[in-house]
Amino acid sequence: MTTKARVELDRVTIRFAGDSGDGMQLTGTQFTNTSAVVGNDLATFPDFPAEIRAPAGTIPGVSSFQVQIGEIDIHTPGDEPDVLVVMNPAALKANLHTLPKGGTIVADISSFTKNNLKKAGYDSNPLEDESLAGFHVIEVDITKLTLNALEELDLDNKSKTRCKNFCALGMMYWMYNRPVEPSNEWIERKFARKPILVEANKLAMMAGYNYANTTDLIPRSFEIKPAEIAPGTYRSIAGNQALAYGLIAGSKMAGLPLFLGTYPITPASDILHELSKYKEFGVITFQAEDEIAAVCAAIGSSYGGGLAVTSTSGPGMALKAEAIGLAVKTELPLVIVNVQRAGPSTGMPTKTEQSDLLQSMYGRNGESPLCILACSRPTDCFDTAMEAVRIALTFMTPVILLSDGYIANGSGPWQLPDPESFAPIQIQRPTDPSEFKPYQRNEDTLARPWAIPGMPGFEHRIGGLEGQQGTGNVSYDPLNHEKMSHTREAKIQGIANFIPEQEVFGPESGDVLVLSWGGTYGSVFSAVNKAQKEGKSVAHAHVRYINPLPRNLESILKNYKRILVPELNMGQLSRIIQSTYGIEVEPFNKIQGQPFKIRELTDAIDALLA
Amino acid sequence: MTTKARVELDRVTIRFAGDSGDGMQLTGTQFTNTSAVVGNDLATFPDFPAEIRAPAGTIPGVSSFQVQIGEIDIHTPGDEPDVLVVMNPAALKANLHTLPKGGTIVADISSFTKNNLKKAGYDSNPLEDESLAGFHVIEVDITKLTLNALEELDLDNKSKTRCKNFCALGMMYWMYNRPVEPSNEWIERKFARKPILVEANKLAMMAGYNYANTTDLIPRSFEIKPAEIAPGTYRSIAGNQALAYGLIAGSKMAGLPLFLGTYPITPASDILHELSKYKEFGVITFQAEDEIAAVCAAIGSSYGGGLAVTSTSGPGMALKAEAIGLAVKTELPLVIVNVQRAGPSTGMPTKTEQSDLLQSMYGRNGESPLCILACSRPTDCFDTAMEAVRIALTFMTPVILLSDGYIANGSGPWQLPDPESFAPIQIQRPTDPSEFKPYQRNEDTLARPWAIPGMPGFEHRIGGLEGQQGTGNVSYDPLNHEKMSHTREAKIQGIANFIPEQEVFGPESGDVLVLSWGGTYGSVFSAVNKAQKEGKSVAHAHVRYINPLPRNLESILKNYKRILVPELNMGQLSRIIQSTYGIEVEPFNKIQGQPFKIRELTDAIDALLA
Amino acid sequence: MSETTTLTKKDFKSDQDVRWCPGCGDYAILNAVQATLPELGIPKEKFAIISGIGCSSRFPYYMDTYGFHTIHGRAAAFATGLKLTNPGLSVWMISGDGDSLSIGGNHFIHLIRRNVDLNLLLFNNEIYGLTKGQYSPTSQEGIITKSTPYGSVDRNFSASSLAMGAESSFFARAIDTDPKYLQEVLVRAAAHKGTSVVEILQNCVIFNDKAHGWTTERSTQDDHQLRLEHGKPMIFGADKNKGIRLNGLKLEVVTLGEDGITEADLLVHDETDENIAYFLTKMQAPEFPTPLGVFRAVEAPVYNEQVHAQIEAIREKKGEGSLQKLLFSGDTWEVKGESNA
Amino acid sequence: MSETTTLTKKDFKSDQDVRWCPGCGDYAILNAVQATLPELGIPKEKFAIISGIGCSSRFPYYMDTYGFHTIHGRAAAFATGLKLTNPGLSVWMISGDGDSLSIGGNHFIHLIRRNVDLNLLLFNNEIYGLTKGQYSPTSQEGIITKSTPYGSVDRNFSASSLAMGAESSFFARAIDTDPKYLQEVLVRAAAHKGTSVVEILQNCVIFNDKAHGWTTERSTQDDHQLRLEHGKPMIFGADKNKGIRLNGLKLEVVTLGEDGITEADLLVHDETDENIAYFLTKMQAPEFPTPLGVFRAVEAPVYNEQVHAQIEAIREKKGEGSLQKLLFSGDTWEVKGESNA
Ligand SMILES: Cc1ncc(C[n+]2csc(CCOP(=O)(O)OP(=O)(O)O)c2C)c(N)n1
Ligand SMILES: Cc1ncc(C[n+]2csc(CCOP(=O)(O)OP(=O)(O)O)c2C)c(N)n1
Ligand code: SF4
Ligand code: SF4
Ligand SMILES: [Mg+2]
Ligand SMILES: [Mg+2]
Repeated sequence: MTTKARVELDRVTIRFAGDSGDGMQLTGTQFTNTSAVVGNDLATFPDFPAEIRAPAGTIPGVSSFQVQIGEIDIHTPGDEPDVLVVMNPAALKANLHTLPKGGTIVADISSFTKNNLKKAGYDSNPLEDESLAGFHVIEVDITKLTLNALEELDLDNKSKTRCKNFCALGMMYWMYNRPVEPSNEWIERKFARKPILVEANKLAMMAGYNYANTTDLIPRSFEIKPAEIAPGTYRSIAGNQALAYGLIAGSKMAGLPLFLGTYPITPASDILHELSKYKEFGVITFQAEDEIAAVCAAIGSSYGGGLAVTSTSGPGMALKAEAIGLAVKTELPLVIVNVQRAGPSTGMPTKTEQSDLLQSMYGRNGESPLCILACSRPTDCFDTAMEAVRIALTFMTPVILLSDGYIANGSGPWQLPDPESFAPIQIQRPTDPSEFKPYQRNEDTLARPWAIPGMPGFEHRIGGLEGQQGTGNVSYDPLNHEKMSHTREAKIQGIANFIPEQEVFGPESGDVLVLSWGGTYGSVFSAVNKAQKEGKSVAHAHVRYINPLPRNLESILKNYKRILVPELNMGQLSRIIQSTYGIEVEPFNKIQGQPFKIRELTDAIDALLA
Repeated sequence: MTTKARVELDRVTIRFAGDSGDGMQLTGTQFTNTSAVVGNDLATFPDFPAEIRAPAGTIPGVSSFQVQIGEIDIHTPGDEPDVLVVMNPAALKANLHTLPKGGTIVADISSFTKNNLKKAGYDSNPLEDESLAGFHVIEVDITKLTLNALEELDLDNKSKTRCKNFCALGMMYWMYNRPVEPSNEWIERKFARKPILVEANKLAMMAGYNYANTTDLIPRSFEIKPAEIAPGTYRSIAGNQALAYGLIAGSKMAGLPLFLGTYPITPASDILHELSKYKEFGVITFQAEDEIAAVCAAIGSSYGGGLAVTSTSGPGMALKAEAIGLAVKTELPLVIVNVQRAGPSTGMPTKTEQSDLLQSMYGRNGESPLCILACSRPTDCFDTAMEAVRIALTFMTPVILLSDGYIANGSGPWQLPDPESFAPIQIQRPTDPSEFKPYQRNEDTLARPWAIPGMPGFEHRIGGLEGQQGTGNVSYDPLNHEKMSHTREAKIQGIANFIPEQEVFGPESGDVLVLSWGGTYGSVFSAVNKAQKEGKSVAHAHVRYINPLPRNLESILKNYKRILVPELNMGQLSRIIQSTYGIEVEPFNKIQGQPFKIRELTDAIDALLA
Repeated sequence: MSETTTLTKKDFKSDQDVRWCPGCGDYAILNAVQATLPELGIPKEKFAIISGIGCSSRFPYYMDTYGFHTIHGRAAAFATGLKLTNPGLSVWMISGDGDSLSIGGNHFIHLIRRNVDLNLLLFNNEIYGLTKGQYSPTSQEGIITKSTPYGSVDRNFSASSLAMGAESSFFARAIDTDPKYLQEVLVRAAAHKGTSVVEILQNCVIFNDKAHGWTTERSTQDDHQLRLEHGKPMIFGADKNKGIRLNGLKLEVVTLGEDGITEADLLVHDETDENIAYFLTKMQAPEFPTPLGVFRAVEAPVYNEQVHAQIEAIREKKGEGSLQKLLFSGDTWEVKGESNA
Repeated sequence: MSETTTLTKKDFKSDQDVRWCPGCGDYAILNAVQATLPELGIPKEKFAIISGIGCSSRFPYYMDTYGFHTIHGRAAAFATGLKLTNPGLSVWMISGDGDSLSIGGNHFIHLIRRNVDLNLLLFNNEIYGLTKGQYSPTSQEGIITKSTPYGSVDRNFSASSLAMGAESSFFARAIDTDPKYLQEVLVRAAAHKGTSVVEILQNCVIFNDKAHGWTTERSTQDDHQLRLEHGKPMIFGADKNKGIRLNGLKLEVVTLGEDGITEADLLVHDETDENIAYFLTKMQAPEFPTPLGVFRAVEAPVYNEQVHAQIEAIREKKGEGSLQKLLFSGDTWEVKGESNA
């Protein structure tokens, strides 16, 4: 169809930026899904403004969506975009610094009005002055294009203008040689009830597509071949959604009804939104009056025999601390999801961080050990959530499942597992009332039996006061307290015997081991990968299990000259490693509410090697 | 007056034990105060049953009070009693294990009835079977003695019997050659309104005194000479009371009204009870609806210019975490008192522990640094509380002040300081509205200025969202967040430049340094003292400042072959030291809800030296 | 269920010795509950007793049923989660005035708002007992306690008024000194669908002795108590000659016989009239007798039933959820085997 | 205070640009407050605005006064501590229906119980705005929100009823669509000594648009709003011909003129009658119009005044506290200089 040159690329990063009202998240998602359908590997990074919708046209109102697609393995949304699509001056101002010189800017000139320039804080029009020198600027009157295309339609101008994001999408589809069909189908589903909008958005998209094809402003298009991806069925999924699915899968495998006790909070709320959709699974979502009621209701559910979960973010986590301590003492299964955000206090709710790790370890009164797991990627949220359920039920313990705003909102292609392949999760139900003691432990797991109200003959009492070994009766006996304290700790540390050994990507010994956890996986993996390709002696260990740590981790750490621990905090895993193994590590910390760039990590690795 | 032999001792430990209703705490306190008046050094350990008064005569109902008095320096209530006074069988059963063979038992035989023996779980009467072989048992019918002495009085038997604790006290007074006058005076003050009770209790006391003097059961009395104590005016004071006084002194020195926002909880409630007595100091005690409201009201008071304090114990501390994070972010002065008790969860509320240290360090979401101090002795609670106030106001920061149930309820002789000698505490008030910025920091302390509502021209807004350097305006700028995070940390660590260097008791270098903190001071000091007397190369460093640690601590630690860190937890300071300095230490942990015995520490030291 | 009909009081006594101060009102309440439960025809294993923290909250340890002694103030939330997950249970929540009206106030009003089907026994001794005697939100103003040596200046509020504010579907009041009457009230509470709040005026002999003395004092109790009976005029007094009359929007105490006042003039109690219940909450001693019995018992949607009804309705429509369907929903795409070189 | 009389609306605008969604009801409320404060004759530095978390709670940033944007649900506690320590301030608390009635419910009722002298502006949009649209305790049952895709089964309650349950001394209601009237109410709130609760029906255009449409819709508002006036009969309607009548213990809407009903038959509003306020809280659309204005304004002990009065009384008696006296109180003893060898 096109007569223009087509250039092959192995990867490209595009950032869509506009006003919160411009639908950039949607545009980015469409581009992402279509690219997935054509077989590219990819990763995305939606970047929201602060919660409240700021006045249109202002910097705080800018919302952006970055996606990297490739023929090669893609593990991050890309350090910096190759193409920046901006729907207004504020979007340009807020995002220009992310674009390297030589990068391409696609700008909707119709929005570069005096008024909008002023709102964005521009004294003069950057499209006219020299400030964009060194960039390749493609000026398009996207609004006009759209309005013209929709001229015939009997629709008010406002609604017409709203279609301009699809016009922009159409242009990108042509530039990167993507089919329009997937989006067409989506539009048809989405606006099934409003045929006029189906037509409008399709027309707008084609207008952009054709304009890109014909105009000289865009000299060539690009081709990104499908990536070498394991065959199978795929879908793209965001971290919070995957996490919710993992919990549902866990409840199915355990044969227990899922109970979510929660209170909305950014960036964890989507887990509530998602789970509230699946009542056919018997999922109960309890939106409590606050986080304390949320976790207490969950513990009540657990006491009653449910698969109990509570989800929150940092400040809510703080509020749950006392109740979590009760779950530790009463040894009830509970999954506590903390989708971390930038702190301290309210901090920057829409920005990502890894600074609740030590709170998870120590944020309770008394010696109060529990299990801690961390998700590494949007799709990994599914597996790790299921693992959290398994551990909670197998060991009768609360499990803190750490995610973060970056992977919670980010998404990636997910090779769908076969549910038949999931292992069932066993519950420890006591069988003989005459033998039953609430704290009589399983020798291997040290888990106590789980008798729930309604089981005849197993009536018993539990509570937050220290309890006697075996019976659990209230006891102030000094030696019993010491014994119980050590047993609680031993039970958690003993989990290490049941979890997989830590895997290392790269040489078994060498100059540098990069030790990471949580949402930084993609960037760290990519940086290490790059270093290895450059022949450097660098390995990568990414821990999913933080308490207990994998049983072989200590010996792994001893196989490298230096241990680099990159974290989006001020060195929390570093502290744990040092105090646990007495091994010195090199913390590499970033605390900006933003994920690591691969380059930042590459530099850190090189600095250590130097 | 007495014709019997008198033996000189340099120290003796007596434990009074009886039913909660028998007034053993009072008896012990009387013996303590009188011993103080005659110039002995001393230390006490009241040991309460669980909160609720258990049925009379049962083991859980037993309450005891141990006091060690001496001519020599006394730093602990003594590992084990020399004399055990028991008012009933349950008291004997509950305390016999604390008495070493050869020890003396004074028992009120009238209470050794079938019924009471059964309640205590004795099948046969220990006074009659062989079970007390190896002890020196003095059987006295204290009840009868008392009733006879009060025969004349027109008082019901129940009230008469209640005087038997003074009868027992009288016996001890004679045995240890103490004057009865101080208690007589106390009785007169106490019962001023009920002359009959004045007479009754005095008579009972004299009856015991004379009985001891005349009966052959007690062959000799003992003399403990006054200790070499610095001259001055003394009083005996419990930790919680001293802490309350320290806060009042701090408010006086700062010239700010004291505001306590709190919610009752064992063992911290006495701070509320104490402070609510001193309205003439303008102290406001706000008993809030819960711990969250308590700390928030305190922060509100601080925002309004008050000297704000909140007091609690472990579970309440957990509830305050979120709000404390706000105080960290808004950099408002606040003293948070945590009188630690045995955890996790509700744990053993009346028992002591040091297990909230890591919660204090890390128990908040995000990177949320603050200052942490710990009290070492009942009287030290006064000084450390004043120091907490000084730091909070000088550095505009929350300060966590750690105490524990052991020193909170324990008491010791306090050499009263001269209030004239207290240094005034300076407040940072901005003076020039045109120059004012809420986060414009003092170069030395990094503290922000403290402008309070009511000051014309300084109107400004603060909150929990990340704020811009200087202005404090809400900012999501990545680099600003990083800068502010580091500044908050730097401010706290910078306090190390303003606090005294760590002192060491003993050789400047050597085989073992015992590093301790908090309420274990007395036992650790005594154990180290003993080791030194035995010529062992052992030193003692007891830290009051835990965050930041003293600037010279690292170099001190490097001067010893081994570092022993004894704690009443599972190794929390040990973890901090290892993760901060990468220096390996030897944790020595006890988690029984009970203080260290000197012997336990001595053994631990010797084990390291071996 | 044959095994349940044979249950006796003894079956509900646990092996733990009861530990309250001698003379504490809690003993009588424990007895009343142990006497009531066997009468309900519910199998023993279906009872769950959930408490917070306080002297009263030690209650579950003394009952040989399933029991959970949780944390301070949060029992309502635990009980809600329990009932939602295990709806077949008969859930009894035990709490004190501090536990439910101070730290637990929020959960108290939201429990009542949602109308979760359980029974809340509120032991109101107008003091914090377990922590050895600080005033509570129900303590009389001016009260001298450990934390108010000069007298409290805190305005108090009442459980009944607060419960009505949260639109309680069942509220009743009883006293520890009349266990028989308490048992009757407990039976009513158990029968009600929704959150049944039973305020029990309980005496703390150690830290707030006789706080309810005006109401419970034997010699004057008939004149100081109004025993509510549905459909009956509000009459009280040793001589059954005093009554409550509505005068415009105000209640007043009148004497039958005096200036022609007859029973016909008296307010007739109607548990189903939410407004009458409101007025009962305003009756304060010494002007008015203390109302005892069921203030209000009205039908209202029951949260746990609604939750399960919604789930069932959706299961009806969609059938039991399938993981396969769930995972493979949304936009999926196939990646074929052969490489794309 | 001359400098204050010259204050204007502009003096209360901060330099931060206001960030709410275009069309949000919060703008009108901000305007009304900025227009009201200068009228109160209080120096600017004496205003302190304390908020929790929520869209509404961003309010302090836009006021050029002292302001504290605290944490979710706890503003009442911060404000209480502030007022106790700094009683000369005019404290305004800003909060949302989630902030004050969900997570902050306990502090809400205890603030009202204590009757701390401050003004609480409750922005009730019946939704969690800031977190992008989950239902709140005031949301209509059945509402479809992000967290209730199949409709909410949570019973809701009302701020007014809850406030009455906690024995509120001042409660008023206003709407964002009538700023003038809102200003009148704000002036009344400011004048009241004690906790003045002003519920403002506010529209969240994005997540719960027109939640109050029935009340605020221009074309029908006269028939759907009852503007309360102290001492005046309760009349409403476009033709001023509808009224509220008390029938036994029930309210009913009547039409003047019809079957001989005159103004004399109508209920006369009395702010000082706590019972009338109660009935107003029970008036639900569509049966009844929405009452607006001051429900209740009664005298009650003010906590912060009582606290300071007690302190002053004791200072009177004992004089200002002396450290010397304090430390040296109790049993002291002297240790003499010479050793005891
Ligand atoms: C989080 C927390 N805060 C405070 C306490 C201390 N505490 C235990 S019970 C109680 C109040 C008891 O009063 P109430 O609820 O009336 O029960 P009662 O003892 O009078 O039966 C308090 C303050 C606690 N255990 N946990
Ligand atoms: C401890 C805590 N929990 C949850 C949140 C998330 N959160 C912020 S505001 C809010 C509710 C907002 O609703 P509302 O109070 O009605 O205010 P509105 O935004 O509607 O004005 C929630 C759940 C938080 N910031 N902190
Ligand atoms: S303190 Fe009071 S409430 Fe508690 S057990 Fe004793 S008497 Fe009962
Ligand atoms: S979300 Fe709703 S309440 Fe919040 S600013 Fe937008 S319109 Fe206003
Ligand atoms: Mg109570
Ligand atoms: Mg709202």
